[in-house]
Amino acid sequence: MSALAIEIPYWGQSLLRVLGGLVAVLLPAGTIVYVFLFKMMSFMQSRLGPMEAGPYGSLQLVAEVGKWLQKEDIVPTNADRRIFRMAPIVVLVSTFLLVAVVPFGPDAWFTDFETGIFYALAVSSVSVLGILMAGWASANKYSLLGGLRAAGQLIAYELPMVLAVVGVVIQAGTMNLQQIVVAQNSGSIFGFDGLGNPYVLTQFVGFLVFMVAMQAELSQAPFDMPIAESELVSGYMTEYSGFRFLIFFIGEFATAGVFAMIASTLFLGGWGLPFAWFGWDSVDSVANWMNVAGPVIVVTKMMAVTFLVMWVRFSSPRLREDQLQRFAWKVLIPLSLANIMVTAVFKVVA
Amino acid sequence: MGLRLSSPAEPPVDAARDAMVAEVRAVLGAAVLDSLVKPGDDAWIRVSTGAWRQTLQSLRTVLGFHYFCFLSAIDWMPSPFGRGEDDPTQPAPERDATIRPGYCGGDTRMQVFARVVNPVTHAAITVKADVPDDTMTVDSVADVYEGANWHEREAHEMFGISFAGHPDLRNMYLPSDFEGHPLRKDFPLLARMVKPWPGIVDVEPLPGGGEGDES
Amino acid sequence: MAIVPGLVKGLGVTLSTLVRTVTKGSNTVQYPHEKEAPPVRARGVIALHQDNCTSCMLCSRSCPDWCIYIEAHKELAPPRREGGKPRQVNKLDRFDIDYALCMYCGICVEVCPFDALFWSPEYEYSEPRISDLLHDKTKLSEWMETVPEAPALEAGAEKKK
Amino acid sequence: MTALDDAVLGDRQRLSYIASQAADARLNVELETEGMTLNIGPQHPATHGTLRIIARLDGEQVVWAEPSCGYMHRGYEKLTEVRTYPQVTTLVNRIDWLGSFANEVPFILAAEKLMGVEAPPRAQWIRTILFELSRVANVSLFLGDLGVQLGAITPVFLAFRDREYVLNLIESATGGRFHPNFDRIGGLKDDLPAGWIAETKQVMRKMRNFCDEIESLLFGNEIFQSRTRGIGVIPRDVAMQYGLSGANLRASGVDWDLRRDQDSPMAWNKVSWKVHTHPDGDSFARCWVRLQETREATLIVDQLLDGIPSGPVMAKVPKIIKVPEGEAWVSTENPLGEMGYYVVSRGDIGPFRVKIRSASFNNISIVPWALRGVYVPDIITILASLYFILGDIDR
Repeated sequence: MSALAIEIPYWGQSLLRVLGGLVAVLLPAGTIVYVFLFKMMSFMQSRLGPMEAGPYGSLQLVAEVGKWLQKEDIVPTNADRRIFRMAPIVVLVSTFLLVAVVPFGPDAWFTDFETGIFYALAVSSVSVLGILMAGWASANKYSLLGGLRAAGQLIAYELPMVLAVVGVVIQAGTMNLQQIVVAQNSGSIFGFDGLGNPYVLTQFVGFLVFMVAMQAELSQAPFDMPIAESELVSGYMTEYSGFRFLIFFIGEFATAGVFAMIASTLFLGGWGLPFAWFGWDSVDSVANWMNVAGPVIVVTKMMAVTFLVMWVRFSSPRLREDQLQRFAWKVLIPLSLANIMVTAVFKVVA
Repeated sequence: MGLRLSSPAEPPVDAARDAMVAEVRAVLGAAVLDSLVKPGDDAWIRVSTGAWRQTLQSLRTVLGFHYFCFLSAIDWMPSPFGRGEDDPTQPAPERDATIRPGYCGGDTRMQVFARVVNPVTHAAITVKADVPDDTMTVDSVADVYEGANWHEREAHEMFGISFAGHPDLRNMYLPSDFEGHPLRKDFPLLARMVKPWPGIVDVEPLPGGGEGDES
Repeated sequence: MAIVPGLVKGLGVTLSTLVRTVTKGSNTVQYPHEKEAPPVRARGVIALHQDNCTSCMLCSRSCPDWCIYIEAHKELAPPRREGGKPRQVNKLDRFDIDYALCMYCGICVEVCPFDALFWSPEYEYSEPRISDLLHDKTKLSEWMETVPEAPALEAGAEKKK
Repeated sequence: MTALDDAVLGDRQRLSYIASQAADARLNVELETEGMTLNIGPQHPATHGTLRIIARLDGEQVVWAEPSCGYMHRGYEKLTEVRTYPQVTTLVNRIDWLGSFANEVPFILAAEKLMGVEAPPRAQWIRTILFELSRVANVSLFLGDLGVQLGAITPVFLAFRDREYVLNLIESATGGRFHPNFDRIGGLKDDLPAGWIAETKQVMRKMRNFCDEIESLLFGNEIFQSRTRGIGVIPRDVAMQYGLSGANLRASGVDWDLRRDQDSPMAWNKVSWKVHTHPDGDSFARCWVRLQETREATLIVDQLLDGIPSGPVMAKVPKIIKVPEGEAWVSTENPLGEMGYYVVSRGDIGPFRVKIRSASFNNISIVPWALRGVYVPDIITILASLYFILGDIDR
């Protein structure tokens, strides 16, 4: 316990945070691509997936990155060059901004925002901007349609997502993600504290709505209309090649990873284990080794959430844009509003 | 919806098709120039060029041939190129160039023909009409059977037949500036023209005539 | 309305396929490392038995794509029986098949009256350049080794004469 | 069309038709904005091949759309004129390349009809079995591809996985996976290899299992249903005017299957099976009919396998085939629909003229009609459900 209690100077902490941010974005992205996109999808389709690069194809992604980096960076003649080039970066930046509020341990956090979840939901829509920029600047009708669909869809799904989170915020009584984690792990369900109070149980409706909205936010099937390779030929990404496409690609899966982390923070108890197991009563009494174990726990929970996302993605066909909007406005939003009401009532009564 | 067993022996007369052709003749009157029924096989009629559209109209509305199967044309002139298997070193062989029409006769080089089906009785009939050699025009039936639209476009570009009253006779397959009509018999098939036939015997004889048994 | 939503059923299908692939192995074959044996009748490549060919040109003439090129010359061969005249035989100079044109229809193999052409299931003869797909008689003869026996026929089939 | 009068035809068909008419009217009345012309194809994932669709859009709604084909026109009708009868089968193999064997059959039947020969019974049965196998191979890929068109990636891999078994069967019997070229005038090239029947029965079980998987993965899926139900409704009379055939026609409520409704020297009428129709006429109906047909085809094959008569597979025909002068039309119920050949012979070794009536050409000619007023994603749904093979459109 004491061995891990090291004092790190401020510059060291900053450096660790920058490096940690890079790792927290890129490592999950790589893992998700390999484990889910390469292997799980292949296995679900009775094949093995990449097997040649590295043991069981584990270095396939490295090979792919190498391939993409070699490719020519093509900008279409009629494209708006500057915006076209900027767009993928904007998308990736939003992911980095997002990871900043995810807590990984009692002291392992990047920033300790009081309004963390509010900030997270706000910056997550920055990626829409990038997508819209890409779609518009490509000077391609497919890209344009894809970009507009993305904008419409992501905006429509911000609302149910926010409303789903409101239930959690009400129950936890805070917008700080660290506090939400603590509230879940130190809480109890009707006096039983063996599991803590993971909100996936008490906020199940909220969890469902959040997962659906997340699926849409990430443009994964059945909500992948902005990409829709059989209609729009990859939508806003149509004209991208080489490393700019790579950035979009990383961005897609890194965002999936970060959103899954936020989901596990909000609903699965984040980095924590139920405090009752160890007899901790607040965040200050949590043992230091949780700073190392925490990230592992978060990543494990993230993988579980991503598994759900990817499983649905590989099994379902695509909705139509108008059906998706109808679903968002007619089903998800009323559902999450009802959830908020019930939560509020319980909060007041309890 | 049971299964229908095929008749064991082929009947020498086909009462159903004969009756159908008689009915068609009764409706169309003098427009039918010729008809043919092959028992157990199929039925053909040939109508005059002017009655082409009226015929299909009546077949559809009066006689219940609602199902449009296909429309196409045929060039009855024998190909002046044969199969492209001539030896270029030898003089070109003589070829019969007389135009002989097929079933139900015909007076012109080109004919259009269409097949329509009665979906209730499953009776089908092939209708032919001559295409005048000078105008190369027949009436369009695209407003009778909407499906004929594409078939007429195809016949137009492949045979050079115009369909009067067709809404949009653009090329379907060929570029718009393509010259010639590929399915006409006098349009050479270049793939068979640019290369000599490898089947021409290329066995060098023995030097000095040689003797011995052919084996 | 179904009791189990279709979406969930669909998830079940993919999950059971995943489990089956993990436990029973995949349906695919890691090609250069393992190979599937093509069936005996597979039309992979045409092999030539040179000694049987009399350069009668039948294959070349029946080829729909004109992709068989034959040239030959006449030669005197020793007589079949003692004291006979020497025979005139056609000796192949060239027997090329252009596999870039070949449609693998098998008409040439069928029409050959002297059993000089055979199908082999061999399939690994791709070339980086299309012009290299024109194979000559030596190459075609090498494939003779890979020609399999014709398979036994299903019950009820009439024996070939 | 026997039992389905207008009352039974389903109000859904008519209501959806009215809805599409309303969409039409809305397009004309609502505020006129500057439209956008979207070129779908020739290189586009949804056109499996090189079909080009020019669509005039208002937002995401199609004002008018028109297919432009010919990117794959190979001129088969011209080529048949310089080929002999046995050589033509190698060409027609390549029209609908997913169900190649089924393409050979009507042409061979037409030539046989002109020559007055009939294949021996064993050949007829094996022909029918291979015909149905090619239907299974063809339509199973459609079922998988349907998923891809609608955004689900897994079905197509399942389809490729299980279609492989069927292709293996076709290959071990005929020697060709894709282009069997096994049919000869007067019979078949060869008899079946030993053990083939037992293997086929196993594979047919697998294919039925595949149909079940697709049904629960795709057809039962609510998203799939919401994407296909009521989309691209083709009423019965329109379908017949355009000459739609096969599952597209039966999905509009017309009970017409050439396998049952016409006499042909094949073995379909020797076994009992069912023709599936659907009253709705929408995309879902078309897909559903195809799914049922695949299942039915495996059952037909099973029944036929049990009763193959013994005997020769080749009738007596001259070595050099000259077909007597005449004209013949033969069509069969191919995987894609009615495939027919109008063969004109002049007593030569090759045909004088062959008109190839391919199913997809007629099936796709309805596209301008069917696409009015739909949304861009529905273009893909409708195209996918009409099911065309490019080689079958362009020939």
